[in-house]
This record gives sequence, C-alpha cells and structure tokens, in this order.
Amino acid sequence: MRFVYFARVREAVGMDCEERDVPVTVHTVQDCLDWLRQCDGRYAAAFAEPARLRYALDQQMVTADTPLDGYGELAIFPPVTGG
Amino acid sequence: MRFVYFARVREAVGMDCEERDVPVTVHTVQDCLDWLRQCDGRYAAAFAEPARLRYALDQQMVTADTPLDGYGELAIFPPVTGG
Amino acid sequence: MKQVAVTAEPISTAMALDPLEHLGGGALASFTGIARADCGVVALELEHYPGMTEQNLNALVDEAMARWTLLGCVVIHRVGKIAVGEQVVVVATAAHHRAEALDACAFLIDRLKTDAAFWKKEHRTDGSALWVEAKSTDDARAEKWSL
Amino acid sequence: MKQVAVTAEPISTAMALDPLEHLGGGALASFTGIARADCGVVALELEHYPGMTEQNLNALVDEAMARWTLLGCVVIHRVGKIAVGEQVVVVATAAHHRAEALDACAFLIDRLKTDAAFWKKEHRTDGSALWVEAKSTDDARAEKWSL
Repeated sequence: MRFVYFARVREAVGMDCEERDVPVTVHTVQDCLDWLRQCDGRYAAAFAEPARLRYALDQQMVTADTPLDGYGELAIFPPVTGG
Repeated sequence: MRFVYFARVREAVGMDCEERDVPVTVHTVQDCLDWLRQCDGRYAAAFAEPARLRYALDQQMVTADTPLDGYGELAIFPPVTGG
Repeated sequence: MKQVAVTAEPISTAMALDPLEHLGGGALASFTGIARADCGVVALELEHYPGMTEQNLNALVDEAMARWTLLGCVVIHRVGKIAVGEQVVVVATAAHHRAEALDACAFLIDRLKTDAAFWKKEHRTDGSALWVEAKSTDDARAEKWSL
Repeated sequence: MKQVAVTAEPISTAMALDPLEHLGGGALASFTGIARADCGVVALELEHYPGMTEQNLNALVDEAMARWTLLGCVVIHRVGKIAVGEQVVVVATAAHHRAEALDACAFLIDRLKTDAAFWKKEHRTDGSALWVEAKSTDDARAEKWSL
C-alpha cells in the first residue's frame, strides 16, 4: 500500500509518502493507523488526535472504518484549510 | 418651481425640465400633478398611471401627499430600472 | 475607502477591484452587470438624475459600511448608450473576511436596482426602443435586505 | 464553460473573470482571497494533494452548475509560498441573472474552504511557522449550502 501524508501529519511523520506491505490483520483505515502507531513513535505522535485527522482512499474521502480492499493509496491528513 | 422629468415621463411630456409658477391652490405633489394634467393633454398622458410614477423634491424621494413648501425642484419619473 | 461614479465612458470590473486590492483585506467580492442580447436587443440606453443618482449610490455605500465591517466599497455605473456585451454596472467590496465582502456586494447590487435613479431603455434590431419596466422580483430581492 | 486550476504562479481576479465576460450572460460575480498580514504573518504556504484537489474543485463546479443556471464557473487556487498581499484563490461565475451568479460564487468559495484538499501554513516575522487550524465558522457556512 502507498501511504501519503500532508501538512502537519507529513511533518510529524517526517515524509511525504512511503510504500509498505500491510499485515493481513489490517483491514480498515483504523487498523492501519493502529498498526503504524505501533511501528514507530513518529506515527503515534502524528496520529495522536484522531478528531483532527481525515482520510482518503485513492483520493476519495473516507471514514476510519472503511475497508482497504482494492485500494492502492491511503492519504492521512488534517482537516483542510484552503481558500 | 422647477419641474424635471425622466425616461418615459420625459418623452411623454416632451421636455427634460421647465420652470413654472405654481398657483396658490397647489400645495402638494398630488396637487401639482392634477394642475399640470389640466394644463395640457401631454401631462394627462404622461401622468396617466399614478402607480407607475415616483416623485422627488430637491432630489429626495417623496410620496404624492408631500407639501411643496420650501422645495425648489419637483422630479417626476417612472420606477427606477438601473443596474 | 469608498468610491462612487456615474460615467458615460466604458467601465470594467478592474476599475472597481483595483483600488480595493491593497487595503490589507483578505476578501474581495465583485458583481458586474453586462448588457444582454435579449429578444433582439442591440443596445441599452441608461438615463440618470444627475446629483440625485450619486446621492443614492453614496447612501447605499454608507449603509453597507454601517452594516458590515468593510475596508472599501466601489460602485461604478455607466450611462448613455451601451452596446450589448459592454458593462453597465460594477460593484466591488473589500473586507477582512469573506462573509462581509460577499454579503455587502450582493446588498449593493440588489438595492441599487430599486434605490438609484437610473432608467433603462432597450434598443432593438428592428429599430424600436422600449423603456424597461421595474420588476417585482427586484423589489422582492431588495426587500430581503430590510432590517 | 468551466475551468479549474491549481498553480504555483501568481494569480489574479482577471484570470478568472476574463474567460467569463463574453459568454452572453448579464451577470458576473467574483470572489478573491488575499493573504492577510494577521498577527505578524509575512507569507502563507499552501500545500495540496495533486489529483485529489483538482477532483474536489471539479466536483464543486459541477455541483454549482447543477444547482444554478450558469454560463460558466472558474476556480483558480494558488499553491506554494504566497507573500502577504498576494492572491490565494479566485472564484468567478457567469449567469444570465445576478441571483444565480452571486449565489453560485458564494457557494463555491464557502464549500472550497471545507471540501478541497488544501492546507495552509502561516510564516511569521519571528521566523516561526504554524499550520492553520480548520475553523468551525467555515463548517457552519458550508453547511448552509446543504440541500
């Protein structure tokens, strides 16, 4: 799976994007967050406040309980602030 | 008193403006309209539909029952259509 | 900053927006009215009441600046003969925040339609010319802004 | 006519209004967002999600064109480093009548703030830089447009 990060999340994780093989126990966006948090303290810090996180699978906004099946890219970022 | 006319009213009366001495019996805007209607058929035609007339005394919008006292210019015109 | 103008020369949206751009606000809004080729119309002719029209426009700008926190308002209205496709009126506002700029801009054009001493005649391809009648929909939209 | 652009080059209101001016409509509306010098801010930095952002903007324009009778919509958003006083976003609409142009323009900027994948960082005179937090007032304004 390709992971992409933006804004505050990107800075906290320390990279724009990465490719990772996701364990078979990881089914949803929420599972991904939990798994990454355990991988490294940087993810734990970046994902510390779930209320301030938003997710997109293949560039479509999704909720944390969405299954990853069939998607290639998970984006994790704060609420948008354009305009 | 100076009378000024705009748009459809101006074309029906046949002039932009005129100076007229107003008879002592003429007290209000309405009295003016009635008096002018009797002076000439052009005014009767121009002022035929009071619902489609608006009035200003010294460039302030007024209603037909407003007294002329102290004012120098009466404007008679249709509802505005700018913009 | 406020500016009101009635002119027989061609006008443009930029004429209204340019003086508002560097007032330090975060939001600009504009409305531009253009002469439309409705039902064979080839040109408009805009008449106004010199002196009163400018007073009307200044009163509208003052009311907008009293109702909303604005950094500036510009209203420019063209008069005389206006060909189809040319601009008739431009309204622009500047504010710190977008709600103020957008609302004040809509207020100014809605109320200009019912409150400012302009009259519009349509010249058609067949040589005829007709004064435009006031619209009840304009009255209704202007009424929405009453306090 | 619709046009959506995300660009790192300077933008201007005219870039959005020019393509709308000669579509035959009687009404143009525009909104321009400018980087403000709030509390020592010297520049903004706008990040976006290439691909998704353009999809978001196109979806907003499509929704506007489905809700209102419009002749055209243009949305141009700048990204990268933006100095105070420079334009961040321009939205413009063209319609036959003013209500459509004004409402669609307000809709587009209100919903862009909550629906398009942009993130804003403020750079300050003291060298610090802070990501801007999403505002509940923006959510409330966007919510007003839900059907």
